[in-house]
Amino acid sequence: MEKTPLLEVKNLRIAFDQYSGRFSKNNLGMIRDLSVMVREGELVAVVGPSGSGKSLLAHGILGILPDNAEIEGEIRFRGTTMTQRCKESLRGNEIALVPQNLSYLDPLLRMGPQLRKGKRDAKSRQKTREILAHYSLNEQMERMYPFELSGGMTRRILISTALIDSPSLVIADEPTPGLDEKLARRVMSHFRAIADDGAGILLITHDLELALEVADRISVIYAGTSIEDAAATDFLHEETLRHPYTRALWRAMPRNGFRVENTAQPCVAKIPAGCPFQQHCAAASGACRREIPYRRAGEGFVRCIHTEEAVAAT
Amino acid sequence: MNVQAKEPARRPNPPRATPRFQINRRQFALILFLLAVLSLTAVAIAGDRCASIAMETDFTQKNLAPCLSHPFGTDWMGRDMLARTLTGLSLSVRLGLLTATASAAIAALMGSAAAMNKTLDALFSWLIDLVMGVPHILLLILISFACGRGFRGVVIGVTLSHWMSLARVIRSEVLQLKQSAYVQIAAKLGASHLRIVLRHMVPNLLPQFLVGLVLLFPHAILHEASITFLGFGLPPEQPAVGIILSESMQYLVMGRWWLAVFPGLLLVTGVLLFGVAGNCLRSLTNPASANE
Amino acid sequence: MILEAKGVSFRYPYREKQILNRVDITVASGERVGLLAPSGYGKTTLCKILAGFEKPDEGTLLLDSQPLNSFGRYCPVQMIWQSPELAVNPRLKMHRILAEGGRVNRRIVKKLGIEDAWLTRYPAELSGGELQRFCIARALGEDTKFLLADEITTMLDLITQGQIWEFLLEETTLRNIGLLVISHSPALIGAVCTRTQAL
Amino acid sequence: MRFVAKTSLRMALLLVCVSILAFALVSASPVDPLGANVGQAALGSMSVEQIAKLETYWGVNEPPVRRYLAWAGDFIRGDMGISLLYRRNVALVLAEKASNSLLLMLSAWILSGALGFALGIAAGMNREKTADRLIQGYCALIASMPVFWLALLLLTVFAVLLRVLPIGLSVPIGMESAAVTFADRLRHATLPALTLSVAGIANIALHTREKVIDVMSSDYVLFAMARGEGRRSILRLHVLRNVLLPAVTLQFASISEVFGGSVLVEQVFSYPGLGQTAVRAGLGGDVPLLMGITVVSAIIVLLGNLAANILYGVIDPRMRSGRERA
Repeated sequence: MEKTPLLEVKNLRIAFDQYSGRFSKNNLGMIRDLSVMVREGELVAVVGPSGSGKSLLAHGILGILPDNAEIEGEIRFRGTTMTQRCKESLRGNEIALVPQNLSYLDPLLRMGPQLRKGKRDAKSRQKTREILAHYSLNEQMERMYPFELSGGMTRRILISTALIDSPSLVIADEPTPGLDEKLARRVMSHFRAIADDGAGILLITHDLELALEVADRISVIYAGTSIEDAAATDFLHEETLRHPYTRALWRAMPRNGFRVENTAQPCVAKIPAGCPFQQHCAAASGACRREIPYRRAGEGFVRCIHTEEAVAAT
Repeated sequence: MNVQAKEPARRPNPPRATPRFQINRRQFALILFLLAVLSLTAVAIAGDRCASIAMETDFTQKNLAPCLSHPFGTDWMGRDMLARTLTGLSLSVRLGLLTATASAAIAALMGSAAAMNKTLDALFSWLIDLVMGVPHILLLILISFACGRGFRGVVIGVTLSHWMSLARVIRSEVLQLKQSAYVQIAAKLGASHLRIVLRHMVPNLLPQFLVGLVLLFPHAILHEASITFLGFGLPPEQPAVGIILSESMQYLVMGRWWLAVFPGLLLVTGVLLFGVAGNCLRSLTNPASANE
Repeated sequence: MILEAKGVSFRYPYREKQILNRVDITVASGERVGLLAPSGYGKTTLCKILAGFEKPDEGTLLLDSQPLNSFGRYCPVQMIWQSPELAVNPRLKMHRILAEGGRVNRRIVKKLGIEDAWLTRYPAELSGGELQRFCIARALGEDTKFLLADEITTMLDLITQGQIWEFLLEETTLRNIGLLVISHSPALIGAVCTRTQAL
Repeated sequence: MRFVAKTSLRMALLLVCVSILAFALVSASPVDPLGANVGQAALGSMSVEQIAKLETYWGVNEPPVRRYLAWAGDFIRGDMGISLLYRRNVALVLAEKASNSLLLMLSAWILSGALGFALGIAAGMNREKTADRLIQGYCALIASMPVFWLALLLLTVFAVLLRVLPIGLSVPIGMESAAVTFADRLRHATLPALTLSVAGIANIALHTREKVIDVMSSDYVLFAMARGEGRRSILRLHVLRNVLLPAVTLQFASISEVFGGSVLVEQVFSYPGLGQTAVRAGLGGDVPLLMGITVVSAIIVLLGNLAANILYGVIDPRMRSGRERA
């Protein structure tokens, strides 16, 4: 009934050792409890406020976290648990990353070899030409250095870097910051097209409005914790959303009236136990301070004890 | 610490070291810094105290290899090499203090002046290129020659030939600060010139300047020793490390290796200590890991 | 009061591209003007010129028919920058950064949702959204007559965005401050501004 | 092309300024050229006319500006004056000494550059591991060591204790210059060149290490890892590419250091090169020779800087197009 799960992330936790005072250190959990799933041909957007640890999710899946990071939880690809070695063998062929901006390209390497990762064989050359043609970029592009690219070209090139490997999972990390609306929409449509061709896409963004236009499902993160996973269609009405933070997010969208309430995330060192949103939630009670499971609700998931489904279950 | 990272969130920057050593790294740096400063002070004082012993000649005790009563041996006039070396090193440390401080002061002045005015800036970069155009040692020889050699020549030479790189750092730092949004905003918010300098410029420059100053010491000391070794620096009657090593040359062939090895070793240790102190200071004031 | 720029042209030294070419713009007190243009059209540069950070190559900039620098040291036209991280001195604690704006009204601090605990922290310990609140509070000193908002919420999540705009609408109406809003989001400008101008 | 011409012009102007500076310095010297070269005793026994004749020869009574112009005019015509110590034309003395030094400096420059670069790469790629710590320790030690002391140590070990290499000079003592073979010269240059190389490695290695670490922590290497590139591919494709240019540039800019080191090393090994001659000229008050050496070494240093600037300006694609646009 459902398409096969391509990527499953369960109860992911990523923490850092960092200096908190001039001479003392502590361990900070940037991602506390994150779960997300991507199926084949599906475009899932992971949406959350700034500083909710979204980019770390991408780095965690690809195994490129810095040395002082600790990672716990389970990441499965096509049903098998991914070890660091497994990540290393999968990245760059089964799983590809679309980076944020130009700084992710080697400034002294021409685009052709850069796209092919230095390979020189005829097959990779052919593939490069095909992909450039697909994004209506001409062959002269191969001779260019990154700094010579214009804004629109850059976006297409960054996406091309991922497609050269024909991956089955594409992770896009904030692919549209600072772009004007027209260009951002076009980038999003490229991702939709890739998903329609059968690959799974994990889109990491803070732009909910843009994500809603192309995504199949939205996974909402707050203070490093997954709080809701819902179909994009659930965002048509406030009532079909389950978590109070998601609802606040919905009300804040310009098209839904731009109404706002204080939802500032607690500082990472001071996130309360239980629901991270309890400080701003009208319905918060003592029970919210206990551990709250991420449970199935309709087509998606939610981490709240106040939703109707949850109430009905108890 | 920078936990609620800026958007676009990327890898949190500092610290990148391996976790094993991290717990104590900061404290370790502080302790090391204090130790280095302490031992250098000790050398400076000890050397001053042994100045008279260093000059004592005793021909019954000449050319002794290292032994218990003379750990560094004695020279052809029976002078105790440990005392001579300590006195020499103490002189080096104090000379280094004097010249490095003077040089750093020049650097601060030149660097900030260049950052404030375009004409001065052109002049400044020309001057740097000019001074760097002559090989360092040759410049020292020329200045020493101009001053008729001796103590004055060394001090002036070392002072005038070490300010360039720090001045460049200060210049670019001041330029960057001047361009920075927060300094410009402060001006629009009505802050006076003095207030901007005191509140925004100085606190940002001071750590850089101090680190630069401490890291000037080793260079100053080494160049003082070198120029003295060549015969342009301090007069031969002075127990300076350069003199000691220069004198040792003629006895090396006779196998009196201790005359060169120990004094040099002590000098290297002293210079290393300054380097350690500077690097510790740098890691303590490093903006990438400071203030959190 | 009226803030007006007439025939403003600008290009950065050593760069060929003319960033601004004879641009006219007027903002009156109490007005909220939206400036809508794609990236790279010199919106930020225009903002910097209006706030006196840059001098135009040609054209004039007048506030009530007088040059901007005739209003004393505190500039009555204040700009809020796109990235708050760059707009604050990383070595100052937040309460001192706030104090840079002179006497900042308690009401403003409260309304912006600035928590007391934030005041004793350094900028690196706050998120972009939190920092931006400080920058806004700082720019709203007693003598501020015009406020220029250059993409001030682009990098922020929807809820923080909404909060900030709600506050700005209320405050500028209360004090009859003229507001220039720069954004590439038509939805935002439509929701906030009384008038739009294209560049 | 215009860039190269502009840079060259600047270097030429700098050279003129260097010569003025050097001339000002030697002119300011209280060392009396007559006293230093003829000797006080000889001077005392001379007649007033003789002294006056010598004074005109040394140009004692002329204003410094006139003296400088006269010197510069001669210099451009290829006449650098007569060395007081060697009683020969300065140009000839310099040519002979420079040929000795060239062997020394060039081999040390290339060796230290290549080794330093390799060590820097090794250290940067193995950051915080044993190899890195060893290399860093070595560099810190060498950087804290006076070059002449290192020379003394090597001399003691290899020439005095082990007796495998000669103590000094560029040729065996007492041998006819015709009988000196290239192998002899090589043997005598080995220790000084080794000392210079060992000392020169630290700077380039530390600099390269910093650059490698910068590159390795850059977004584009992170992305390369995300694309499944292995360490070898990252080294070949990204690290070498981004590190080589700054390293070569630094090496060209550090010719001044090599020269400075050679002055000290030649002194220790009594190697008759430019460096030792500079010391003798300085100690002996040989103004024409000192001026000659200063200008020649400034030419070498400035050519190095020129090469560094051109390398950066011509090779780096970003600089290239930045200039075209400017």
